[in-house]
Amino acid sequence: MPQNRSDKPLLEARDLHLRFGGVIAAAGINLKVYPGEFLAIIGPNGAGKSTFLNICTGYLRPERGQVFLEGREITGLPPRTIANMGVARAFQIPQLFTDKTVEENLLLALAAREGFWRWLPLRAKDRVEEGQRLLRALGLEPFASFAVAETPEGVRKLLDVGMALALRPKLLLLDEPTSGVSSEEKLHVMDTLVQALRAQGVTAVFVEHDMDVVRRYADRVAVWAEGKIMVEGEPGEVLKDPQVLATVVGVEE
Amino acid sequence: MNPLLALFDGLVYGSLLFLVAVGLTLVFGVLRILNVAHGSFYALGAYTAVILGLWAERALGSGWLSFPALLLAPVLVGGILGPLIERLVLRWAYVRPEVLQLLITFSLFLVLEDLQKLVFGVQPYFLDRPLQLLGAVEIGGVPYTRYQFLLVLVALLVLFGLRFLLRATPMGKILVAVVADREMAQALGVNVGRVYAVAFSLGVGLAALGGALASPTVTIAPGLGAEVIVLSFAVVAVGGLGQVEGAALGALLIGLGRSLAVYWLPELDVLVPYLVMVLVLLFRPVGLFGTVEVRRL
Amino acid sequence: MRTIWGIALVALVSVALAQRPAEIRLGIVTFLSGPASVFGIPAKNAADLLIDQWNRAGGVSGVRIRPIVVDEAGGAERQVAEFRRLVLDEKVDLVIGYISSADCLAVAPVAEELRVPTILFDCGTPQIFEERRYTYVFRTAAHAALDSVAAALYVLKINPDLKTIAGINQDYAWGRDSWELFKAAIIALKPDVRVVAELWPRLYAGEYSTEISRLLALRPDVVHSSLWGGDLVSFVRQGLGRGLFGRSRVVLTAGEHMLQELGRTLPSGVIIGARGDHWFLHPRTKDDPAHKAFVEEYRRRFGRYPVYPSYHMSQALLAMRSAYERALRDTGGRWPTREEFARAMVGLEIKTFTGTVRIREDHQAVEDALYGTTAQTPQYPFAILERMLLLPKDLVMPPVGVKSLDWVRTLRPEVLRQVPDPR
Amino acid sequence: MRWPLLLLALLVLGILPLFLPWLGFVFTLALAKGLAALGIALLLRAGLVSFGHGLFFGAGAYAVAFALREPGRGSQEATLLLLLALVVGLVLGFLVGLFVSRYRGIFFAMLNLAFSMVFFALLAKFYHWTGGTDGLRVPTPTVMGLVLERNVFGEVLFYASLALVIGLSLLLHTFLETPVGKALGAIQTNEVRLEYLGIPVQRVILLTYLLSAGLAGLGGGLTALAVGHVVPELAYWVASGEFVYIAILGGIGAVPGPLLGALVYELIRTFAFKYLAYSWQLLLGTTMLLVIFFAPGGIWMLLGERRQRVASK
Repeated sequence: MPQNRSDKPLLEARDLHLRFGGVIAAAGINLKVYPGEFLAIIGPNGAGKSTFLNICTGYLRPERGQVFLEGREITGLPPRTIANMGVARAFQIPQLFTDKTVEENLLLALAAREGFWRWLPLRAKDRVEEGQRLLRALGLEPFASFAVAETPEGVRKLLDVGMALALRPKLLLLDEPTSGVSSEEKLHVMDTLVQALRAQGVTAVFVEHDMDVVRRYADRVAVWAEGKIMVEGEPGEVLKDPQVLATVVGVEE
Repeated sequence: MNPLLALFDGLVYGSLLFLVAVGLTLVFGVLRILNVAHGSFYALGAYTAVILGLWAERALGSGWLSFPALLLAPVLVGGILGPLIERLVLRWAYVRPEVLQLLITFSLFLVLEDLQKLVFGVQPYFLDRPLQLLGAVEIGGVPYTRYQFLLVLVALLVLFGLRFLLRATPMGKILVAVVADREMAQALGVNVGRVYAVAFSLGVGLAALGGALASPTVTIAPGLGAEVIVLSFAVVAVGGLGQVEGAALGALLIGLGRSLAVYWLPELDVLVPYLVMVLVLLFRPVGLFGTVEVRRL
Repeated sequence: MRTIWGIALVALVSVALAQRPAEIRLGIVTFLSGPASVFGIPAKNAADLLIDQWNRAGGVSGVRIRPIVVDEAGGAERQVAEFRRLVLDEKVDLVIGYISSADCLAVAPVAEELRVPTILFDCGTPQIFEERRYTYVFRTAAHAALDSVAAALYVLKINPDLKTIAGINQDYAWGRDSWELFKAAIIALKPDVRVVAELWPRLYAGEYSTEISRLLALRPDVVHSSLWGGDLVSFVRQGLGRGLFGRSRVVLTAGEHMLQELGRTLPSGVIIGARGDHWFLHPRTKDDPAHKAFVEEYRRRFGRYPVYPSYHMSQALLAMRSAYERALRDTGGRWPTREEFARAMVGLEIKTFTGTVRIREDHQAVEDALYGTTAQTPQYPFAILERMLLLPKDLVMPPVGVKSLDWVRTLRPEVLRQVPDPR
Repeated sequence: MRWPLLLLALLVLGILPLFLPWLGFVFTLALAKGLAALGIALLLRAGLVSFGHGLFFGAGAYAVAFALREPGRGSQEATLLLLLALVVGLVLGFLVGLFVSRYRGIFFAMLNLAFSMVFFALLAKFYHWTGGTDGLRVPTPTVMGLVLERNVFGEVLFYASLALVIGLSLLLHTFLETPVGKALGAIQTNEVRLEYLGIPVQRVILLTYLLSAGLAGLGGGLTALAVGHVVPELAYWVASGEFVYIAILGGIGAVPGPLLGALVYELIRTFAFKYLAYSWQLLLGTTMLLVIFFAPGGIWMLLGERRQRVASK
């Protein structure tokens, strides 16, 4: 998906700094995300990748630096305000409502987008229909009435993402969408996911460890190490750069 | 009215409050259970201390024996009732959601109240031998019983004793570990079941100690336990749940608050514990020493 | 001739008996649990004792009494539910009960609604008959005005040049009423007296060291307190340990019921009230045969001497018995309806174990007041009363239709001259 | 299976007082407590336990008592008085809710307890207005303008309470189907995700707290009218504990749970008071322990199918 540098970035992080005790999570992060693109963030474990997502979604407040969404500053706003501005998040460990079924989790997400405070049942006709469409898109239809606790990891991962999609976000932040999913399922999950995102024209930033997934699905990749962006660019070139291979991946085959 | 008296009275009342409440905060710290039945163990400690004291005086003829009776009672109550109740009732409570744990100890309180009445009857008991033997001393023109000084001393002993136990002894370190992270401690092979039994028994023993030490001054009659519960909640909430030092500060704050009220605004006397609790909780909901548990994503 | 009269008499008696109910179902409500059981149990004991005695002698006017006892615990809401159950489910003919003022005030209107004669035997709130008129509700004991006014009169008799007073009362209605009335009485009788401290510990606080420090520092001539039960014992023992009784003269308006509990520890010189003239060594009636029998039987069965709640219960039962007898006379032998029983209660003058009680037309009883000072003697293992003062009813109780506080404020120093010296 | 059983229970509840009049009074008190327990059950669904709802119960009751002392026709009308109790509960619930809705778990419970104990102490302290621990008398109000004999009023009050409770139960049942109602369970299992979905959790809790306070206020108002007297003990922490007890006894799984819990609770208490004069607390304590350990879903769950609908943590 080519994207031209000329239009304004959808999300911009400027000079972010954050430390947890001794660990440096961000030491001057500058990153731009352009509308419609899939940006992958790779880097060694504990480098601060997830922290970046938490800062952008308002869960953590940076010590220094700002975050802009479509040019407007959103640093420090609470997660629900940022979510209502069109930024959705999916989690490395699926964050689901374990007291409800798969379908109810999705319906609650749909209700959150529209009609939450109205005195109408959650299972209103139009909402259920939209839910069915989304379940089909994610291939979760057979699991609709399952209690969340009784479903396999892959299903929970997709549901987690599905709930973020239900918000029809402008920007989706994914934290290792394929972690904990068996290798055969990995491609199936990513295909289903990317197809749904492309269909809605959603910009996505995802933290990822699996280089195949990065090569296959990312338009651009940013390498995060010791709290800085080492290098940015097309996956093809970046993943050939020996320095990247050494720090991020260890010696590839 | 020289303010020194108000401070000393506040310290004495605070010491008693600390002795009453420290067991509650210890049990919460380790077991994450707010033990509503804490008041019943306080009352049982008081009843046992008085019965032992009276028996010792009659059978062995010396009033001084009532002092060891004050210390033996908590050991008996904590040693026998603690493990028994932890095994029979609390063992099932750990897995239950928080609200059910509260209700389990609330029901336990109801059961113990009636058992106490069946065992000890309804007529009031008291044994003030310890009070009389120590006599009184005058400060700033106002006589105080030496027993009140003893209370302050014992409270300090218990505070530093617990700090030493928790920080320096192996058992204490394990207790602190379980408080910090129950799952991790279990993963490292700590027999959390046994730790719970020890911690709960220690908590029950401390409650009984509070009752025993208060017994020479108060009258032991039905309903003694109920009054102490809400008061110790206030002390523990102000100090920060699970924090022994917090309980000490909470007790001191409420103790001083009450004595200031009695000296300058007697009308506020009955409101002080709850006003202090509301004020502190509003500005520091986890209490003065409490820590906020952040949800890990 | 004789036989005709004999037959007529037998017929008359059998007719009268025929209409007698099988039993008088009597509801008795008193505290069997909680701190106030220190009043409730002695009251229940007195009821058990008298009802057994009367039933063995054929009951009241030939009808046995069947007591149904209920624990007064649970608060006003629970007691209203229990009262309804007693009346509608247990079908009681009459209820004697209620120590807590809140329960008295809550149950009285329900008694009117269900039209069941109810005798309040102990609660001390002055308001109940001052604010409203009842047809079925009576109280056979005096209220807080008696205890406070009598205390004031006694204190001023003992210490005519009294200068300063202080009060330590539980922060609830009974404590507030007692102190308000005592303060008003003292100031009305001796306007130059100064109030140095009014302390309000929590009900059931049980811990008074801070209050005692304040009283010790202020050294008031007299300390007034309406504390009762475990709180009273705790306060006395904490005060004793620090010489409070040496520095001030302490007045315990409800002290009588705890004398046996305090035993030898209570020093001499403490002023004790008995909420009426209820003292087993009553100066006038301690040798009265009925009183002596009651005290002996009570001590034999329960191992202790009767205390004022026991006497209050006995007064209620004696009033009930006299009312039945009076009503039977009025109806010419037919068993009285509840309304007839209620009418018979009004204006009743009965002899109690310690004196006499009269039930006025506002259904409030008036009785003499007894105050004394403690003295430790070899005969008894607890303090008894000496320098006793018996104050007649109308000197210590407000007349019908006058609010207690207003009446107390009308007292003048001259009243003191009508008061005999304690002997 | 449960719904026909519910209808049967309602029938019995309606008919029985005609034969046993004193039971009518006990049922009225049970329904009043049931309303408060319903409010507690709403909060329990969100994992929030309040040991302080005696504050709203007491406030509703005292509002009715104070209003009845004012001259003027409006202040004597039962329907307006109940409305007043509801409004007082809602307003106080909003004010207290602003603070407590920020806290969770034990802190939520403690803060509620502290507020209610301050209110209880104030009720007992301001003796000249509230009658202190003696409380206040609540004379019989008019109903729809009619002046009723006290016992007739008692029966009317019972059937009015029954109708009110049924109406409110249906209302609550629909509320629990709305997104906000469904979100309650989600607050307990994963509050952070709700925030990430853009839902202002604190406002959801505040609304639920408001509803529960209104229900408790209304329950207090009903109790005041039924008993005819109000005392500070209505706001004591043990009374608040009773509502939690009732909610768990009945089961918070469905709306009828707490109401059933209230009826069973009042019957146990009456039974215990009658036969176990000395150890009624023992009976209540053991009953609750048995329910918690062997029927965590409460009586309502026992009646239904065995499947544990509320997943325990």
